Amino acid sequence: MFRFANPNRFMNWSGKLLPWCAAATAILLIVGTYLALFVAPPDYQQGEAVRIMYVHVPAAWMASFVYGVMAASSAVALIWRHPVADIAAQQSAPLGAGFTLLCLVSGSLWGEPMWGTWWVWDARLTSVLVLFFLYLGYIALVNAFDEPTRGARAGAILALVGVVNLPIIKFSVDWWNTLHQPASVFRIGAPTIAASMLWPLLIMAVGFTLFYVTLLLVRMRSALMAAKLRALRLQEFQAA
Amino acid sequence: MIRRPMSDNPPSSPDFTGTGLACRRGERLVFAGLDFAVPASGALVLVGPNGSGKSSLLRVMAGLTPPEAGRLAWDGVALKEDPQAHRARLHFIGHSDALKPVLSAAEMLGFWAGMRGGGDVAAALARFGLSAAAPFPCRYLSAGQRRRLALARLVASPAPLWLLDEPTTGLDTEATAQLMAAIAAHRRDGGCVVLSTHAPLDLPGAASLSLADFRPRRGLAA
Amino acid sequence: MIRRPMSDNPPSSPDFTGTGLACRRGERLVFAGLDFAVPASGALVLVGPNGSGKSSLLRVMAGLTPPEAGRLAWDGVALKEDPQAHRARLHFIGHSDALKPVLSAAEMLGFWAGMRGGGDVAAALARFGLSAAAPFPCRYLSAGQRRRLALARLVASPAPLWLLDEPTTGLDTEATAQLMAAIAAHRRDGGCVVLSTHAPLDLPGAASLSLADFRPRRGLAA
Amino acid sequence: MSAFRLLIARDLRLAMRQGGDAAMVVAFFILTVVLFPFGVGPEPELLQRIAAGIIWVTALLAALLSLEKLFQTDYEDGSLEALSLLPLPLEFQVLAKCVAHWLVTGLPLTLVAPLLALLLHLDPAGYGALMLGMALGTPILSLLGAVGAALTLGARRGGVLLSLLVLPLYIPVLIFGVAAIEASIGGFGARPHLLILTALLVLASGLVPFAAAAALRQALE
Amino acid sequence: MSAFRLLIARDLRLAMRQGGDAAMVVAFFILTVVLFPFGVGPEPELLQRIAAGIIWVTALLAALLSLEKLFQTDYEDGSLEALSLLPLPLEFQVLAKCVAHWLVTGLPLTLVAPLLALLLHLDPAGYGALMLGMALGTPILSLLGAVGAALTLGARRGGVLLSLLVLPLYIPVLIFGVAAIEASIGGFGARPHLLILTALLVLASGLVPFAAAAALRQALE
Ligand code: HEM
Ligand SMILES: Nc1ncnc2c1ncn2[C@@H]1O[C@H](COP(=O)(O)OP(=O)(O)OP(=O)(O)O)[C@@H](O)[C@H]1O
Ligand SMILES: Nc1ncnc2c1ncn2[C@@H]1O[C@H](COP(=O)(O)OP(=O)(O)OP(=O)(O)O)[C@@H](O)[C@H]1O
Ligand SMILES: [Mg+2]
Ligand SMILES: [Mg+2]
Repeated sequence: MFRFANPNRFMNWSGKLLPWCAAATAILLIVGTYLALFVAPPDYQQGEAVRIMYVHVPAAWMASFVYGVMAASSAVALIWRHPVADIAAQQSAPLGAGFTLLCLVSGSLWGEPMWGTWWVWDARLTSVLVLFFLYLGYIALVNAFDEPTRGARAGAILALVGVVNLPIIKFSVDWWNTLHQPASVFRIGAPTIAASMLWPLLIMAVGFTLFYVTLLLVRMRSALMAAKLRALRLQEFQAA
Repeated sequence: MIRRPMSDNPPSSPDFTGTGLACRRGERLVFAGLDFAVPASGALVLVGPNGSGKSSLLRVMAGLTPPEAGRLAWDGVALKEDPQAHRARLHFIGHSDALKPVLSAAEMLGFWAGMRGGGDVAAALARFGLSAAAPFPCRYLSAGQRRRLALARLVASPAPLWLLDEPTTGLDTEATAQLMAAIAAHRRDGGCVVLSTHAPLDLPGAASLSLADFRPRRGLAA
Repeated sequence: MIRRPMSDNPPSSPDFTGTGLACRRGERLVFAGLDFAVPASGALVLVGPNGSGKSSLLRVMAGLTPPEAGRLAWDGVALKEDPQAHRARLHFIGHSDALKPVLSAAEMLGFWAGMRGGGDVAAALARFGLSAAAPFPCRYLSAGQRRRLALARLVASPAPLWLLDEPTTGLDTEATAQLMAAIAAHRRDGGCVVLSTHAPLDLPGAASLSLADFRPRRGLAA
Repeated sequence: MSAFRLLIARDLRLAMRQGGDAAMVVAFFILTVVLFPFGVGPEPELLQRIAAGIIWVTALLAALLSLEKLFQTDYEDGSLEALSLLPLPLEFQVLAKCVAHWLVTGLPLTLVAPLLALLLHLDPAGYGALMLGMALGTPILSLLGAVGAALTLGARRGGVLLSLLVLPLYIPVLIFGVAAIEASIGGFGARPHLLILTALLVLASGLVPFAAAAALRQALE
Repeated sequence: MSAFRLLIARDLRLAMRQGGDAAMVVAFFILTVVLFPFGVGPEPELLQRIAAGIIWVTALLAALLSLEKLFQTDYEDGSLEALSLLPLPLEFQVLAKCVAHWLVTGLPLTLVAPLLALLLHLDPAGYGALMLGMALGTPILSLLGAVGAALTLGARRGGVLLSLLVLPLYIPVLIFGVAAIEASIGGFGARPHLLILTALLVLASGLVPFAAAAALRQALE
């Protein structure tokens, strides 16, 4: 079929790239985890709990990075009607939601020992929560249609509307929190990070990014193959 | 009725043409390599078994569904270049009647005609035997009466191209005759008609296009 | 076809009868003083112009709309006495097809048959040329394919009384022939059929009832 | 399979195929609860004080939103007409649809309620009463909602009309649901309130099918 | 009459004939606000503290509920298909429908808000900011909601999905609406917040018609 003409090219190069990505991900994550758990020093204030940072902060970065990728591929999909971009956006969403959830859960686990509570309505925390809902809304919308192509198109429009709104939401949430709760006790500290903590953190961050790329390629490849299979079966029904 | 005359010997000055059309619904190719041409005052009857793609082709012609491949043109100008002009020149009556239960038949027709610049609502209602029904809300209408009201839009405001999907569904013989008369008058004024049907219709000089002939073969479509 | 034979000389052992029926829709009396009788193996064709009350009469027969006046009986027993037994003995196919876009054709038919105690779904699908469509969700079906699936309910689970409102709407000639064959087989087994139509149908020995004859005079209907 | 269970199975299957019904109700529930801190401010003490009320009010609204389509889609595509002509009495069909509705909405709401209680800093002593109260109360919401959904069938703007009819009926559930939580936080024990909820549930299961079936019949006339 | 105004007139007439749309939105608004005292208890000080938040959250939910059918009925009866084939560009049609929607929902909500403020003991200093904020904020709710309604057209369980999509987008309106009230109660002046709402309104009016029209077109394909 016409629309699966260029996906063939994608299947070719992604198939070659995939093993390299997977290997690099494994190495970086193993090294990063080792450094984070055994080499990096405990914090003089926070103790061993600080090791959560090596998961929490990369996850937080990935949460917004993946949304950016999703919005960019949605724009490409809408403007050039590029089917691979559509699939990239759709398959990114659950991964982004996963990173966001990881950020929330690791932050909560960290908050319990640090602040004595699992959750506070801090501006940064709240905007992560809203981002999580934007992801969920996107996923729900894409899957809410009888026709997969319709869901893809609707999702692309939503992702772009969301990208306009995200800064507005972030800005208003910041404002809201400073308004209601000036000089909060619970501010996420920005500790001056020592090099011994920074290196593991950067390695973990690159590892997370490659992990995302690997998973994305795997998911896109299987989505493309599923679509092909579906089209073949439908064609059979029509021929019969 | 002549079978697919347009691919063999195309009319000299065609008004509404399509070449190499293919249509995808969902993820399936419904037809491919389809050409048609409707000259001024011409009529094209779409036939074919259930599921052969008559409705899909009409939607493509209206510009509702973009064709997967091929080109549509009006007087030689591609539709893609000015979709709004195409919308202004067509009437599309699909399976659904676009009626509001709480609005009266006259209000409903007045709205649709007004959105296209206005027209003679009372005359259009009379043309389809609905004068008595004019003041009643659409929820009181039977299936056939609803269909008549939808068809009355055709004559309430003029448009050169009529696209009708199984227009005689639910109509009794009297209403079918009224529709045929309206189509004949429209064609005398130089208008084009494309319609799909399963029943034989009395349309003098109409060309017929069988969708079954354009079923895409597997393997070819890639 | 014989015109209104039942009021002149009613058949000796009628199965499904109505006497003195009147029907009100909204605030309007649609027909009054209507009698009918359908014997075992009989067929009754409802004809009449748009809005004459064919659909309304079928709904009355199904027990969906209570009649304004008159009495319906099955083998002499009034329907009012056991509405549940009446529901168990009838199939009603109205204008809408009662299909869910996300369920496959086989699942959909399996559900409707299962709710009546089960039946041979695959055979019913084959009977209406839908075997290839069985595993696909209903959203992929065209107007005619949907209608075929709705009609397949008739043969998937048995019921002695079939009430069909314009059943051939949207069907191509092949499917119409399949439906006529199903009706003939049903009647051979002693079943009754009542259907409305605007198109001439090939139903040997069917009686015909013109709704236009029972239009209530104004003033009389109070 | 009996016709009753077949109908439940169909509704569950429809809910599953249609892209995670339960997930969406839960998401709405969480979202609305999240809106309140924006409205009333993030102070934990204030939130703790109104937590029980907010969770229950929002559960009411979430149940309500998902109710609108309980009969609506079946009505519009002609399925309801066909269902009403089946041998299985309409009363049982209503019950089957309520069971299916509860399984895809009330049950997940009950399971996710503790998470929201956490977000709103509810006193830990109230968790048990919250869960039990939701488990008893959400089926009542489904049942009462079914009457409303049947009554508003075919009405224009059914959604808003439905809210008007149903929200007042939901008030007793709200009152006893919140009272149970507050009682167990206050150390009095939630039992009497939970017993009343049980009684309401029994009452609703007995009466609703008849009322809803009658409403459906007249909607189909 | 221009096609734009004809479309507004049709939507208003439909709303009037269909049994008082505005009345129902207002009733839902009042009812939900009335539920809260049952949920959080009747103490005036507590209610006063959360009054602004409750009113705004409820306005959001009321607007949301009435949005579901903005395009839905037109879609189902084929009107939307016919509308999309008219000469008037779909972008203008979206705008016309938003205007009509605001006239039958946002405007009455704005007018009835002071009554609810009274019920919840809102500080009198906040009334002006409440009214002005509602007047500026409710059109934004209609506009953003139109995008959501267009996107969820033809989706399963549109109502709950719509909430999921639209409620996060409503958060800024909620925040600045409440902030305006609290600022004027606190004596700081509500102007900056109201100006931001105005900016959001301008932004939404400019962008929404394109996004919603694009969504509608793909829904009709
Ligand atoms: C559910 C709760 C939490 C959420 C949603 C959350 C969210 C975030 C986000 C979005 C970032 C990225 C900021 C950026 O780089 O721009 C971040 C970074 C960070 N978070 Fe959290 N956080 C949570 C809890 C915590 C807790 C409890 C702590 C420790 C007390 C913490 C400490 C940090 C640190 C040290 C950083 C990196 C420093 C920085 O970039 O500012 N977070 N968090
Ligand atoms: N729900 C209703 N409320 C009020 N009047 C109605 C209703 N439904 C139908 N009518 C009116 O009752 C009359 C009979 O309608 P019915 O649908 O039975 O006609 P019909 O013979 O089936 O016509 P058609 O051939 O057009 O389908 C019509 O004049 C119609 O206007
Ligand atoms: N929305 C859709 N998604 C996927 N496939 C579809 C869709 N609509 C129709 N189809 C399929 O496309 C084919 C053509 O459908 P179409 O409605 O154009 O047929 P038709 O010729 O109008 O048939 P009928 O005579 O039954 O109305 C059918 O096989 C149908 O199954
Ligand atoms: Mg068709
Ligand atoms: Mg009829």
